[in-house]
Amino acid sequence: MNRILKRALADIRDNGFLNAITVATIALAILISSAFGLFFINASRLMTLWQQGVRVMVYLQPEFADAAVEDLRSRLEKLPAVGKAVFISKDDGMARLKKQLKHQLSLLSNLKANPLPHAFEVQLRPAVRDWEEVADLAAAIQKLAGVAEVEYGQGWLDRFAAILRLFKLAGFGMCALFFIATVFIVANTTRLVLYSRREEIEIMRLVGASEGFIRMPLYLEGILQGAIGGAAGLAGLLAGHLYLSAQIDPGLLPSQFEVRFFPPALIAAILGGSMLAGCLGSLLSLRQQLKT
Amino acid sequence: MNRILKRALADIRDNGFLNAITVATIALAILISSAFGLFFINASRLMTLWQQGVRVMVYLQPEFADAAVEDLRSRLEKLPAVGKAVFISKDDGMARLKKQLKHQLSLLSNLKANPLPHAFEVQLRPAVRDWEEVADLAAAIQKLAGVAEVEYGQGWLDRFAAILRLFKLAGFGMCALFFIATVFIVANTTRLVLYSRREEIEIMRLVGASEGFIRMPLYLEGILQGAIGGAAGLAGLLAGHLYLSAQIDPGLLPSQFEVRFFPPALIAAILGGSMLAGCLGSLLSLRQQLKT
Amino acid sequence: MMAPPDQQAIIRLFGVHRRYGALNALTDIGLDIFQNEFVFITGPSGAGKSTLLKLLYLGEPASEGQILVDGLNLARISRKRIPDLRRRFGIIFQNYRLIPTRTVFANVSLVLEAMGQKEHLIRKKVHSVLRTVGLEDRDSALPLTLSGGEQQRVAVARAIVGNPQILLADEPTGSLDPSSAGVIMALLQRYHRRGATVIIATHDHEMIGRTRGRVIRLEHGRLLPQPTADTP
Amino acid sequence: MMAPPDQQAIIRLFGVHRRYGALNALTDIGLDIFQNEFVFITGPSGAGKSTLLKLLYLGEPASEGQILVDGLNLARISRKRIPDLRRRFGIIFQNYRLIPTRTVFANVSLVLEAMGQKEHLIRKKVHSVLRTVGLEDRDSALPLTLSGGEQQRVAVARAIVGNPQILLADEPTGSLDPSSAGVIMALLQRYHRRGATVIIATHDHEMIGRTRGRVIRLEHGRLLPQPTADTP
Ligand SMILES: Nc1ncnc2c1ncn2[C@@H]1O[C@H](COP(=O)(O)OP(=O)(O)OP(=O)(O)O)[C@@H](O)[C@H]1O
Ligand SMILES: Nc1ncnc2c1ncn2[C@@H]1O[C@H](COP(=O)(O)OP(=O)(O)OP(=O)(O)O)[C@@H](O)[C@H]1O
Ligand SMILES: [Mg+2]
Ligand SMILES: [Mg+2]
Repeated sequence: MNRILKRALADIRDNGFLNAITVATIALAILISSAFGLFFINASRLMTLWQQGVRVMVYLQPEFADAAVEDLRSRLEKLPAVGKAVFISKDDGMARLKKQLKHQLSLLSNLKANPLPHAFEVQLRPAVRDWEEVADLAAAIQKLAGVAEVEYGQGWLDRFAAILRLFKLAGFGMCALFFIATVFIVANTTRLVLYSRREEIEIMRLVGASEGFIRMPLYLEGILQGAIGGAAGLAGLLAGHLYLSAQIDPGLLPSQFEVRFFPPALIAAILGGSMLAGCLGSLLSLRQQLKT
Repeated sequence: MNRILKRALADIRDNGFLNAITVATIALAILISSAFGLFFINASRLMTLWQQGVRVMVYLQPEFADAAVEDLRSRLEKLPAVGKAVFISKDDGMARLKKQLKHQLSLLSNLKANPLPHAFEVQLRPAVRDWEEVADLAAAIQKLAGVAEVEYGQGWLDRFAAILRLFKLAGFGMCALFFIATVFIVANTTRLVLYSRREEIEIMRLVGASEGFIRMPLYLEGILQGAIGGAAGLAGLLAGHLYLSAQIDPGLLPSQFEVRFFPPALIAAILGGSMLAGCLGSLLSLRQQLKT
Repeated sequence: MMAPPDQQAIIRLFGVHRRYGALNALTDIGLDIFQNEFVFITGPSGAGKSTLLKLLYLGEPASEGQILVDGLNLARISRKRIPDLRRRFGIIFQNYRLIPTRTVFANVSLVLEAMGQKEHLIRKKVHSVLRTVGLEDRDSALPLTLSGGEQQRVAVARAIVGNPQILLADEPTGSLDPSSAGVIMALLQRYHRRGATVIIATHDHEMIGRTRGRVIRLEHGRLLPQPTADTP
Repeated sequence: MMAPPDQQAIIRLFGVHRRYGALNALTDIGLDIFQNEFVFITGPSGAGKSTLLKLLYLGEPASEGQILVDGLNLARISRKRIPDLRRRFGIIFQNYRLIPTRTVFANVSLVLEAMGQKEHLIRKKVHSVLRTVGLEDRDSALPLTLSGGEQQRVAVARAIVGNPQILLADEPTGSLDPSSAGVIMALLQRYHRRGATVIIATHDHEMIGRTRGRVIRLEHGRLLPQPTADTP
């Protein structure tokens, strides 16, 4: 193994130009596909967060006793999907309504008593992703004692959810496409390199080198190139990411949201993919050369 | 010229493998960068349309005479930013309000008379893109006789606009990055190919061929490869686009919206870029070979 | 040096043909080459000398006929055994076939590395063989920076460094001046005396005249009837 | 064939050196070669024969000294004029340097195409020159499918097809059997009689002996004092 590594390194040194080009191509290909991946991941996290910003309003029965409020709150907050439940008394509700209906205030001026019910505004946990989960939650809340009605999902949010689904669909499709294309580009590059070295490989075969002896260092080289190119691509992306994140006015984004880089596991996966792609190209190329 | 083309074609035939790999790499690189471009263009068109879906509500003064409605409508519709103005009488308004306040209906049950004003719902022209234009329009409407108040831009839409701006910023940046990376990948591939053909080029120089004689067919070859690869990449994208567009449930999208392919000018620009990239790689490679 | 009948044939060809499309490079070759023979293959340009050598190390397959090398039937050998076969040979190719991106040292040591020999042994052997061909001071040069004759000597060094059983030399002195050629021929003869079988394809009638060995003549891909054997 | 003093020197070297790092491939070469001379350059392997030829067609620059070719000072020539210079030469390279991806025909016609000649003329000339070297039926073969001697003959064909003023031949018959070599030498002599200057680097003393011409000897990069000129 040590010997193979040594030969691979000597080979990289002897073929400087080819290696530089290969690594640069891998870096660029990884950069663009993972730039999209990163963009997509952040955008969809942002949108999910938005969707989670959806409150579920729980209206209580008119005869609900003020004393039971704390009890209901704790029962709400015990539900797994619920993050926080904020009590909104009938007076708070009226204040909000007045703000909301500022052009129809005359409506409210004739009222003698406040006809609004008490309510809870329920915020969801970040883990809640699907509309169906929200619906399930609403059904569960509906069954609690003292609850008159549960309201969630305004019209625009429904529309938003549909678009989010579409966005995610296209995004996942494109992520897959991009990574496949990257693998092919990297593999093509390695094939080109080994094509330009086919005479050398042929000579090694003629002097009695076994396939393993010939291929192992080349595979290792492909893996090293994939690792270096992939790391360079990711480093470039990280730099761009840090620069751009610093440019973003934090006021534009929901406060819970921060633009994030890939988690370590994904970074490892990308590097692994890039190493595999480098090796794959060598494999295809050497197979092809054997056939002719 | 005819001769150069002939030599370029003969050369493509004689170097089948190299050409196939080059064209495939160009096709893939163009495919991924223009896939992102297309995605971005459609997504941002969709979001713009959404933003444009924003209505401007125009509340009229209580003493506004029913007879003057048509006059005001025509004055509204003469404003350049306005697409259509829909009259909403105080009764229509009450009906909408009842639907909106279904949990607070008791509020409305005590009303003796309808206290709501007449209103116009103003829809904007598709050309209106910016938030500022909407604000300008609102100011203009405010000045019209009989208008009590103009309302637009609910909170969530403001937030949405900010995110849209961010999305567009990231999107344009990435489009640029992707196309630059594509140019480099294509150029790298051409360089690799000419590297593996440097002996041949050296021989041509030694037998007295001028630089022009050597280079012209190679440049032309790069251009042809760029054209074919670019066209193949775009064709693949178009196929994917048609397939995916057919998959999308039209109910999910605003009715005015249809997923579109690139306009012809952009297609031409992408092909041009890809041809240029193919040629650029040859140029760099031949320059470099002269130096050594 | 007609081999005595009790000696073992290390290479046997039976009715071997090699065709390239319509072109018959070799036609119906039947031939035995014995252990420790010294054989010249000669004939005009395009006669099939190099092709005949290529068939022996499976540089190309025969179109028809049987070839046995040290008992191995080349038509039946599995792809995995080919390196084994080739290690029995040391080959000096007509166009040298040195690896242009590797130094002289690396080109020669490649053979021993492929055999899995120890690094310090490799270094010793390679330096010794480079000294024999007169290139001890060019070990770190790239092949393309060498003169034609120097490249040819590197090819000779690579062929003998692994101490092969059979040496195939395709025009091994074509680029050499008479005195260097003499040195190389002396080297090949010494190698032969150590027990190896040596097969040389050459045009150089002078060299053939000066050296003891069986002469096989090819013309248009056919063996010419052998002249009376010139026994040592 | 020492040139008469009134004849014009087409190639002149003054104090030319060529160094590769510490290695002196050529040292202080002063030499005149006259129009229509037939010159042999000889010397042992690594003496600097190929290097000397390379300097003439600017395959490499001299490290020091002046070289004039037909009045052109090679040290001062602009990059754009180099193709012009090279078209005065027909060159047979020691390692042939054929383009492996192009057919024999395309390899030879390249020279004429680069000169901008008409297609039908090119076809006629190439076929005629391939006939002269005995390869008329291999015009659509790729170089690597040719035997060594056949490749060398393609190289000869390519060198003469453009009808150059000066022919540089580096070991032009090294891979050829005596009879093919004779054909090629006769060709070069015919070419010389048509008025060209011919410079041949070779080890083949037999060939030198058989042919009239000036012999220039190199050793370790230095010119040896010329023996008494063997005038025709
Ligand atoms: N791969 C190939 N494809 C087609 N023809 C070939 C191939 N290899 C050899 N030939 C032809 O077979 C014939 C014999 O070739 P070979 O190389 O054996 O000749 P040779 O005797 O070695 O000649 P030389 O002395 O010139 O090296 C030649 O005519 C050659 O053109
Ligand atoms: N590019 C180069 N870099 C370093 N050394 C070189 C280079 N080219 C030639 N040499 C060295 O210069 C010397 C002369 O080489 P040259 O090719 O001129 O020899 P030659 O007389 O043609 O020999 P041969 O008969 O073997 O072809 C040799 O020792 C060679 O190794
Ligand atoms: Mg041969
Ligand atoms: Mg030489």
